[in-house]
Amino acid sequence: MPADFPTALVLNAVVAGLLLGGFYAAVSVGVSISFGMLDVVNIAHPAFVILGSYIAYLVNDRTGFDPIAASIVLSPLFFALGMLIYRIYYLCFEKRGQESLRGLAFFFGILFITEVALVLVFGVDYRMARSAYSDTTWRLGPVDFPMRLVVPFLVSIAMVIGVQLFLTHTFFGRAVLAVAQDALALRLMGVNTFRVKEFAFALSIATAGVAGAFLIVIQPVQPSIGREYIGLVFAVCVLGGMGSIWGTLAGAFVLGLAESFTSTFFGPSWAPAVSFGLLLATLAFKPAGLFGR
Amino acid sequence: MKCLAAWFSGALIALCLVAAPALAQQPLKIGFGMSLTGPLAGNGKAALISMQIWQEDVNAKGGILGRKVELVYYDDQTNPSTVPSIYSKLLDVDKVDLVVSGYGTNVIAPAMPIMMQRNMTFMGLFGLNVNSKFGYDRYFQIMPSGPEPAIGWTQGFFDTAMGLSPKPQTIALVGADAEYPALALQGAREQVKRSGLKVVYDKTYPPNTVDFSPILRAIQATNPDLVYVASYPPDSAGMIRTASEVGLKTRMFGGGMVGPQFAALKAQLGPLLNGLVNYESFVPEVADRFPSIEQFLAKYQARAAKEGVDVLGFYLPPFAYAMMEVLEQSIKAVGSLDQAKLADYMHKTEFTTYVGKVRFGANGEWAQPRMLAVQYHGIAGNDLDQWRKPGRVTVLTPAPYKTGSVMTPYQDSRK
Amino acid sequence: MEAAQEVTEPLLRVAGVTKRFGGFTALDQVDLVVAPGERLGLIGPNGSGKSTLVNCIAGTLRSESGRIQFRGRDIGREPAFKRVHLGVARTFQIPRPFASMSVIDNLRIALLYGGKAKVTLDAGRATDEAMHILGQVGLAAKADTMSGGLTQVDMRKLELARAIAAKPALLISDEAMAGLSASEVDDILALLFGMKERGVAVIMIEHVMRAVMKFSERIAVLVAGRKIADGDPHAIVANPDVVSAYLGQ
Amino acid sequence: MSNRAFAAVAFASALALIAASQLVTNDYYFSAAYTVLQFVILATAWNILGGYAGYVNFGSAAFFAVGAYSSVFLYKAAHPPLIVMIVTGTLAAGLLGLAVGYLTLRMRGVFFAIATLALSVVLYTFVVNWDYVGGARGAYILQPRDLPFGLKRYIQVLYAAMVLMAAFALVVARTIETSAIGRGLAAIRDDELAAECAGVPTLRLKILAATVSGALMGMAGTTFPYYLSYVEPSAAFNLSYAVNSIAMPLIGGMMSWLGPLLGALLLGTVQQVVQVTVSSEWNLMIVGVLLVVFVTLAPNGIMGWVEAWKRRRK
Repeated sequence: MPADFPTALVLNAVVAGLLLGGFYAAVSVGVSISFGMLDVVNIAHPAFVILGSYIAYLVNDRTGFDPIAASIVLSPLFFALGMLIYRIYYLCFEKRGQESLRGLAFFFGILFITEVALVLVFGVDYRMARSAYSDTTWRLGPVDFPMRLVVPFLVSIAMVIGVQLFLTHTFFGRAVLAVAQDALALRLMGVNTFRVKEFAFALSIATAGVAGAFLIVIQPVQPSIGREYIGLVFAVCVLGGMGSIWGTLAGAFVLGLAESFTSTFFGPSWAPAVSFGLLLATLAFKPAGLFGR
Repeated sequence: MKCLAAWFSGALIALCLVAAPALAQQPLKIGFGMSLTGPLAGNGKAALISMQIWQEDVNAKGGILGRKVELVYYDDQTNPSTVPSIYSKLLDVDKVDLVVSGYGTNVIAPAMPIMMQRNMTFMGLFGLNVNSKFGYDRYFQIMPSGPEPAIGWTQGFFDTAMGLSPKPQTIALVGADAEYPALALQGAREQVKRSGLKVVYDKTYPPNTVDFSPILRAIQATNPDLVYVASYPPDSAGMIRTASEVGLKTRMFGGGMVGPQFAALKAQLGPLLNGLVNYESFVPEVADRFPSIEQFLAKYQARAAKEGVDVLGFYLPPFAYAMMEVLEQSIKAVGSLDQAKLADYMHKTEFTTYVGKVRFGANGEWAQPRMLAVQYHGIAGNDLDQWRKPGRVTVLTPAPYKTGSVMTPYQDSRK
Repeated sequence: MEAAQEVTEPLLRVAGVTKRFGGFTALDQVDLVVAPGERLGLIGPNGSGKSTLVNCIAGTLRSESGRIQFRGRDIGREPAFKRVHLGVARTFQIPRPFASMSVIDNLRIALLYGGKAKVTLDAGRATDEAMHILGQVGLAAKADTMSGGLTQVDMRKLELARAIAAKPALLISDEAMAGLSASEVDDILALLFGMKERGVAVIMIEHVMRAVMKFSERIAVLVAGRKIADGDPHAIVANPDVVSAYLGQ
Repeated sequence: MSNRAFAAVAFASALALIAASQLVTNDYYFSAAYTVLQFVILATAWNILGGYAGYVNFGSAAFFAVGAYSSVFLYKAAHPPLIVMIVTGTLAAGLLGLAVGYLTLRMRGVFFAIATLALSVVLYTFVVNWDYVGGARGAYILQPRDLPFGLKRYIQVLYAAMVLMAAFALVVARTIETSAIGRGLAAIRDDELAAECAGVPTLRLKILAATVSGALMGMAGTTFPYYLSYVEPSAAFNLSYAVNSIAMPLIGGMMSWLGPLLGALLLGTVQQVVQVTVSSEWNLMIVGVLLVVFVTLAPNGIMGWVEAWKRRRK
């Protein structure tokens, strides 16, 4: 390799891209379920992520408990919230066979309601969670691994793999995959598709809660930050391929690496343009996405 | 279609009658829009609380011109397109006697045409370079960024840097793709031209960037003597945290970071702030130069925690209060609400306020820049009380407030 | 309709058409010829490629190779709507009505855009013509009902009505009779026979052998994407390959 | 009513509204009306592609911003009269609509929506890095001093322009809706494949709808720089344009030109009134609650209620 080739810079760019991709996967896996499999256009997914951030912050601030551990322990709370939201959505839209556009406006409403509720309860100041590893960084030769990004990366990969294993290796999980392909056929086989879809949506909100804890460990959070993530979560889900968990992971890594390399070598300001330009190209030439069915 | 206009104005008049003021002794109404939701809500709410404290103080002393002061305000949602409607409602429907601005250039500029049409005296709260295009002679701005705002804003960092020996040669400029950082970088570029430094990195990043390591590594690769950053709170936290993770080596790091002034980031970042050179508007180290500010901060801090806003209140609250003090003193001196006389008085007078002496230049900006450039040092742990009393901050410029000189390079002073 | 037809020039010529979906070959070098006004039966077991061939002719699918000519003009590259203007109309195996519109509005779309669209119809004449076609297929009474609420049978009739409204030279009827009662099959058959007087060629794809035998002047048989027989209906039925293909020896 | 008659009524009403506005001395109503009319144009324009053809455009903020920034560009380059800015901005946004129209060749349904979202992010990044129009710093656009037709304040000029543009948008929407094109688009919305096989030139119609929809959305943004007098990317690409241009046709009803008009008048006015009476976070909460309630109770919007009521009465 040429003498002045910035190996350290490239190596770090790859590591940073993967770590970022891991976080993006955690934020987007919920959308891959709700939007990819259930065709529910959940624009408010980032709002639930921010809600997860604040709950993790609350526990961390009061008890000093690790925010990510707290979010995993509290994920059943988010699961229950997800079931409630889906029940309202089902009664108002699915049952009447409304197409997903109506659900879109419904979730825009939920997004605003959640944001204002957070402002009223937590105020508008920047919150951040402190954890034991927040300030430690491992150095392996030229490459450094900030724990603030590594721990969320590891837990995120575990969560995504967990969701995938659950979907492919358990009865309920396979029912969710089936409902994604042909709800009618499932219904003919006597499966209560409402129960399956409700479970899947609740699962997607639970992942949002955990992803929220990652976010507040990585950077300070404020109620209106959720709006920035709307584009990203759908981009990752669609780029990776609708309803494919591996696809979401791949899409997240592709966007993470694209952003990291653009920021390092070209100009950080162009990172979103490169990522979303990539998405546009994929949609134009391979609408099913990288791994889509 | 015609029913549209009738119905439309009827509904609005009906609503405004409901909100019409009581017929008792006419209160003196001061109107403004303020960001109570959206990204800048943190600053908006902190400013609102400070103005409410001023209102209580003034009414306790019997109000102004014998009239009780009332604040009439609406939430502009950090969305500039709401501003023209808000200010024409304040002036035409609520018929407020005086107007002041919301927080930040984005919401001050859209109000300017309405102020100019009505020849209102208009006090601005932390607008950077707003009047340069309008050239309105009744515009005043409370942030001490000086006659050339973008230059004055960056003066402290560059004066300190050029004072180093040996003289620094190269500088890296980085900032967010947003209004304030873009203006600050413009000022920095002008300073670079004047000081003959060589720019080795000059790029911007999107405001919602999550990971800053690619940016700082690209900067480190250019091996700059100085790194000037213009950023908002989340990016500032990201930059400072990543600088320690990446082990950034440069002589001076910081400059125009919004964030470290707030309690939230002071607590979250703690020791990571050591060695950073940044701007502040007030620090306990200069408290002795502003006698009554302690009293105000006590009142503010008592309410801030409950309202979920910046607990310390060093950055914006004293200036929001001072803005109202200037108005108060001008009305009392002029003895009426005549906008022309008020503006004229404000141009001529040096005001003494909670933030010390305030004198306005021709364009309504401060006659002299007085942003403090400081360096944080000796911070241990993440508790907030260490910041309430002097000892953690060295004030570098301006000269009258200097309490020590800068420690370089950044990586050594970080320990 | 058409001026005197040269004997040799067929209405439709399909030559060497091949269509693959990934590794699966749906059509393999299929040739087919239809003369003007001819009644052709196209039969074959499920999955033999009948619908794929229809889609290739109608333009909703693009074949990898081979040529499709209509009245001597190559239409392989033409979009589907242009082929309709040239005179190729088809019905869908699974009916696809414009659900938010009434039955008569469904017809108006076909009249406005299908039948040699150059003829600009004013509202009045369009309604009469639409009612006339609806009368033919027995849907006149339901002209104003929402097409989304029709029964399966009525929807099939609407499909036929829309194809007729396009004033085609070649009408492809894709299993219009599946699941109909005997009398309804006869109504549809009578309708399709009527097309003959107007010089309109018909390709009928059915499993109802009674109807196919009665209707077809010629029958082509597709099995696993290849045409294994093409000729007189009675010879075809006796042909051992066809029988084995159907009965699956 | 024939299209010509409708156009006459629309423009007569517009002139009446402008004339009536001379009686109003209070500027607030002009500003509030400006914003509501802005949403009337945006919602009507969005509905041409979203309601008539069924292609949901997430990127309406991008079209609005193209209109706004073409005016900023012209203001800096040649300082032409307002009408020139309006026409140029509309054509520029129409070009973007044409490009989006070709997108429909490859993408349908939610993929198309996500693609328009991606397009608006890419456009946002270009504008942020385009220094001539101020980039992230923003650009100052000073309202002209000399006012035509003896109007007293520039906001009245802007109001008059928006009223005329709203009338124009409604006329264009209705003309498309009641024409063969409108029927073709409705067929595409119901079942694109069946429409193609019924002889409808689907691609051509989609491109036409996308171009007209894009152009009118851009038109809504052309006077925005003068209204705000300071334009920076996050204001022009604001989330409220994407949300409202979808929510208003949904609430009003998407089948005809009257739906978006009703939705825009209702939601737009409520937002204006709430914003200057309820002075805290509650106004954003009220918009959120209104969206949820309306979309659940009126699945086909207000027009849906009207149709159902008419059908029940017959």
